[in-house]
Amino acid sequence: MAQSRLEKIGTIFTRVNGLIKAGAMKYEDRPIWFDLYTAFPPKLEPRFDRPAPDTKIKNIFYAEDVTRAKFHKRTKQNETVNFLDTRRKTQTQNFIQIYENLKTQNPLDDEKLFETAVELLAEQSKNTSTEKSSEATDEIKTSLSNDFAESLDKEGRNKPGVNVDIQKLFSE
Amino acid sequence: MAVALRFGSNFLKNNINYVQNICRITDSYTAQIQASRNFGTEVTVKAAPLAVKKQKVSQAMKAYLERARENDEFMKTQKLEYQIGKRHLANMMGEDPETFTQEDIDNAIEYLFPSGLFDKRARPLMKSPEEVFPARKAAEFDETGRPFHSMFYTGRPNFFKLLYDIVEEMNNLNDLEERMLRRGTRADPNQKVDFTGFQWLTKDQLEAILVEQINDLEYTNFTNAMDRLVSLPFSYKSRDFINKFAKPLLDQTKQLEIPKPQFDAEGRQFVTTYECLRKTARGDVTVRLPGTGKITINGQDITYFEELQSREQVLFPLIFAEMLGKVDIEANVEGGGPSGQAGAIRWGIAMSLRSFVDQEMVESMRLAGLLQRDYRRRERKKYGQEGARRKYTWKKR
Amino acid sequence: MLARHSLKLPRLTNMCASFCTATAEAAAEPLYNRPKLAPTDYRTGETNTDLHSKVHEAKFYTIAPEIKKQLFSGGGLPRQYEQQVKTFTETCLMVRPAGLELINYIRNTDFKRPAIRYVLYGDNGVGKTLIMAHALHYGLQNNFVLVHVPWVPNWMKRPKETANAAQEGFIDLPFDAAAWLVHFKTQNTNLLTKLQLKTSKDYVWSKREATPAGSTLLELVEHGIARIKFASETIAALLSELKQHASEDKCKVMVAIDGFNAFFHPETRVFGDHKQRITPDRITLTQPFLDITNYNWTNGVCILTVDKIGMTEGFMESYMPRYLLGKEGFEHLDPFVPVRVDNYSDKEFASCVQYYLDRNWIQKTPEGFDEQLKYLSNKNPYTLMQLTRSL
Amino acid sequence: MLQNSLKSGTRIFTYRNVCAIPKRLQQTQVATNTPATEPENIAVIEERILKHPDYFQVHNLFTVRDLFNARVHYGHKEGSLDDRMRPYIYGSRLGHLIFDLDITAAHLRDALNIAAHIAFRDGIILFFNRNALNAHLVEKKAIEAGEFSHTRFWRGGIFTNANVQFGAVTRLPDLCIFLNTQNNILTQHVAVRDSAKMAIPTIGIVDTNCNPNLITYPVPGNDDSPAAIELYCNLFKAAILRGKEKRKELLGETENTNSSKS
Repeated sequence: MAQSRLEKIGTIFTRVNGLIKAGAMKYEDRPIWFDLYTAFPPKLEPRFDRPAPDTKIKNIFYAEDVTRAKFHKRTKQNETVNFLDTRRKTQTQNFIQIYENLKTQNPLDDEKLFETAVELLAEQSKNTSTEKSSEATDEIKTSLSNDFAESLDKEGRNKPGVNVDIQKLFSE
Repeated sequence: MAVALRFGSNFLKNNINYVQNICRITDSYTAQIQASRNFGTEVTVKAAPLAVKKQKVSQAMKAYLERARENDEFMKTQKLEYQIGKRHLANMMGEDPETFTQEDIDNAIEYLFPSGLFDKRARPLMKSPEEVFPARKAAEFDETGRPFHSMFYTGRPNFFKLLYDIVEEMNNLNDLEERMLRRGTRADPNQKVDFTGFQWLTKDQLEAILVEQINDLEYTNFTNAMDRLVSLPFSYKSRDFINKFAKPLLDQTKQLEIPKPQFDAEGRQFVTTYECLRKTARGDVTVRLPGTGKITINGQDITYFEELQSREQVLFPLIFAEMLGKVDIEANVEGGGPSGQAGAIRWGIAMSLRSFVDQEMVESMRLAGLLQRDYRRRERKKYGQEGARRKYTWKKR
Repeated sequence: MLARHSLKLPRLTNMCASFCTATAEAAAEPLYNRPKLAPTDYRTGETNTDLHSKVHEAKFYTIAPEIKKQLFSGGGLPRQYEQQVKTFTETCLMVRPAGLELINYIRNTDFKRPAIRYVLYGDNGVGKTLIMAHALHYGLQNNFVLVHVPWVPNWMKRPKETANAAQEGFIDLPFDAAAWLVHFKTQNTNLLTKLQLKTSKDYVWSKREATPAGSTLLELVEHGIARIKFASETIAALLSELKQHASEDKCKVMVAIDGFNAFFHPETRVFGDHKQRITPDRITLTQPFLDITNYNWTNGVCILTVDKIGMTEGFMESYMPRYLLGKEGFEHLDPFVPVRVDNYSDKEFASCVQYYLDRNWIQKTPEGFDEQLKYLSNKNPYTLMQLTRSL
Repeated sequence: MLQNSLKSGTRIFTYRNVCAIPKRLQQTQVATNTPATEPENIAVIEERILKHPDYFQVHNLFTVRDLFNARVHYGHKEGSLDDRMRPYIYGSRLGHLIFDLDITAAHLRDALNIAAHIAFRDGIILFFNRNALNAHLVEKKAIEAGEFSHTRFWRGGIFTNANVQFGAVTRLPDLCIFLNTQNNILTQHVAVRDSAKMAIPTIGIVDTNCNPNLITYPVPGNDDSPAAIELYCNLFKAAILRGKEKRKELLGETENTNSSKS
């Protein structure tokens, strides 16, 4: 196949295009992706020497991070978390939920709120630990494919159609 | 071969030929792979399509067809020559050319060109070109140039497909185990695959099955993967798969029949081993039970051997089997020197003793190498050397 | 994990304990565990050979160092055995059946009759020489004058010096003859001084030298030693004198010649005038000893051994006296009493192994080592000695 | 002519409706866009199809939530960041980089579209993955999609010296899909460079420590988690199968599986 093997110059498209223009390759013999590339060019040119953009990376913080940090500082994390189980919440998540609930109910001062939230969490964990043992037996097998199918189902039920403007999406 | 050469003109019509081809060349295992694949590109033209494809044959296929055609022509001329040669030969031998078989050809060649060469393959022969010329590799891709095998681009598709299959088996077994555990049942330890006495196919055998060359590292990967598969608790479920790649170890003690002792005039059991060979010595050994430990070698006692080494050789099987002083030995041996004769008697005693000891002892005797014939012979002297290995003393000047 | 450890521990200690006892047993095994014979089973305190009987068979008795020195300082024990004696710091001989038989014969001999010849024969290394040593000891203890030739082939195979004898065509071995005289002297000084045997006639050696009649035999011997040149003739004189005295019943003579067949070997390694090997009968020493082994005298006993290794290559097919002596020798000795010496019996073998164990000569004693030794050596004393060197 | 074609089109449409109602993909385009009564060259159809921005409806294969659930947004730590990946990153959560899933989704849809089109044009698609953890999965999905995979050590010259390597003139793949663009020693996969040399377009899942420059259609996202890889594989498989099915349909191959599915 007549072609240039200089991958560091231009893109695959420019190279093949050059060959066609120069007559080294007949237009009829063009590779099958050639038309696709012209129709759907990539968002950025796949050039070897494309410079790196100088965008800043911002830090991600949440409002409840302060409470979370406080909670982590106070308690030791000795909880085991099953990554495959997306439904069960972690201790910290529970705590934050309790905390936020309390906050909306009675806006006391933060210290007191925090203390009560910790107590409530302890109480809750005590209750759930007894339930858990019974629950654990009928636990459904959690696998990647299960999760995948489940989430697909959920999406299907919640949203009848994805509201994406196709035209807009691909015209860019 | 015939199938491989039939492509060409009517090639596009019977696309199925390829699959047949592959089946022929590789074995059933790879054939399964081929049969199970579901590539969506098989072109079987049906009625009323919405579009037609401009038939385009890829460059790869063109090159292949070209080579196939050349080979076809070459084989045609070869076949013709073979037929003519056969007729000539038949006439020479005064037989009917029509009923002249390959066997007749072989006999005629042996008669006309007697050869003293040791290796049969080095002697002159006349065979049909199909046998003489190696079969050509069939095309591994269809007319659009699309390979048949999913792992074609790895270069060793069959081997990597095998590794893939092993992992697939393992995953299935793991799933099964999980399901079983959930149901509260465990693997049956009695059915566990017992791999003792078996070993995996050797590298060469595996290569023959895969029709591919693999390197040592890849072979170790294969054995490791298989070992892991066997070690799974439910491995007996995929026994068929495992057995495809396991072969039994050769167990000599099981293979060789142990002779039954006979009874002599005095009512003693005895076993005679004939053809005890070592170096150029040859002898036969009779072991009698019960005895007092009397050893008779060519009518003499153990002093027949002057050297202690030889005496030790003779006594070793008796000491090993703890039969010293319990059996009588009679040996007749001739040819060779003392050590050869002693070795021959040693082997004879060991072989005879098998009849008088228990199975366990026979096995340990085998492991000790007592039942193994020693095939070493004297190494010839070489010219330009003093002996087999020793060189003449050499000084620069 | 912890639980498993704690489970394992007692088992481990048990194992340790059993292991320790096992090693202790192994170490102690040769001393306690083996069905050990008491020292009396393989040794006897009876040093008087005259009293040796069936009871003492297969037992070792000790020869006192001074007697050993007197008897064997000029040879008479095989070299390997000599080394072993040195290692064991004691000279122990086993009372063998053949030895007993021989001594019994001698004991019951009617000395009025012509001298009886006993021929010891047997395979290599069965102990012929040591049985002869046993007999020599008996002779010493019973006041025999000992005429002992330790190893005749020494004269025939590796003479120290040769010289032409006075007699035409004969070869003299002066050094060997003198050495033998010394040996004779050490063996018999005590007895000869007691007996005071005198020469019966004058011996004129040369113009100036002569031994007059009536001088003691010891003087004769002394002269032979001092004048090496005449040693061979001295031996001839001495032996004829002894023969005469014995016939006159003045003394008893025990002739013990080891490797007697060497006198009848077809050829020697002694070279004659024209660098030719000569036959044994041309050596001056031969005649006197052949003479004394004749039966024409009384009050004497001849113990002779015939040995395969006394011969040279090509004449070693059999250990039988007829073969080794040849026609001539056989006729010379005929009639004689053959005494066959055999390999150890089981009893002797066990006793020998016990003796070696006692002397710590054998130190490695794995299971069944004695059985292995028995088969490897075929109960041959010499082979056994060689085998146990490395154990 | 137009009338005629419309008529036949509606007929087909109704037939198809009966046949495959629950299927979400193929919509009315086929019906409206197939005017010919007599078979027309597929090349012409290919031309026409290109005018449609999302002919194979790949956009409905997944949602951003799916990506999130499959943990596509997890990047590596900040220290290993390749500067060229900066525009695809949403931010850094306590030192861990997080991908902007909106950008990822857009790129992924582009990639899926290309994969479907290549499959439609009977192109060879080769899956790459050098991560031993996911190798089996990738091979499996490639087989299911009827395409090719290479998850093993890359012997140099498979593309650049193919005719020698395979002992015959060999057709190279028309699209390479890298499920991770790095090899097992965390340098760029040689096949990325070789594809560029041989003018083969590439689709690549690029993590924060990868270089997206040579990849024709990069998809920023997590390339290590099995969940994410499974998602990608399923999506590409689905897209490829759509392309193939469409081709079969147009070439008049009736497929029994269609009816059995419904």
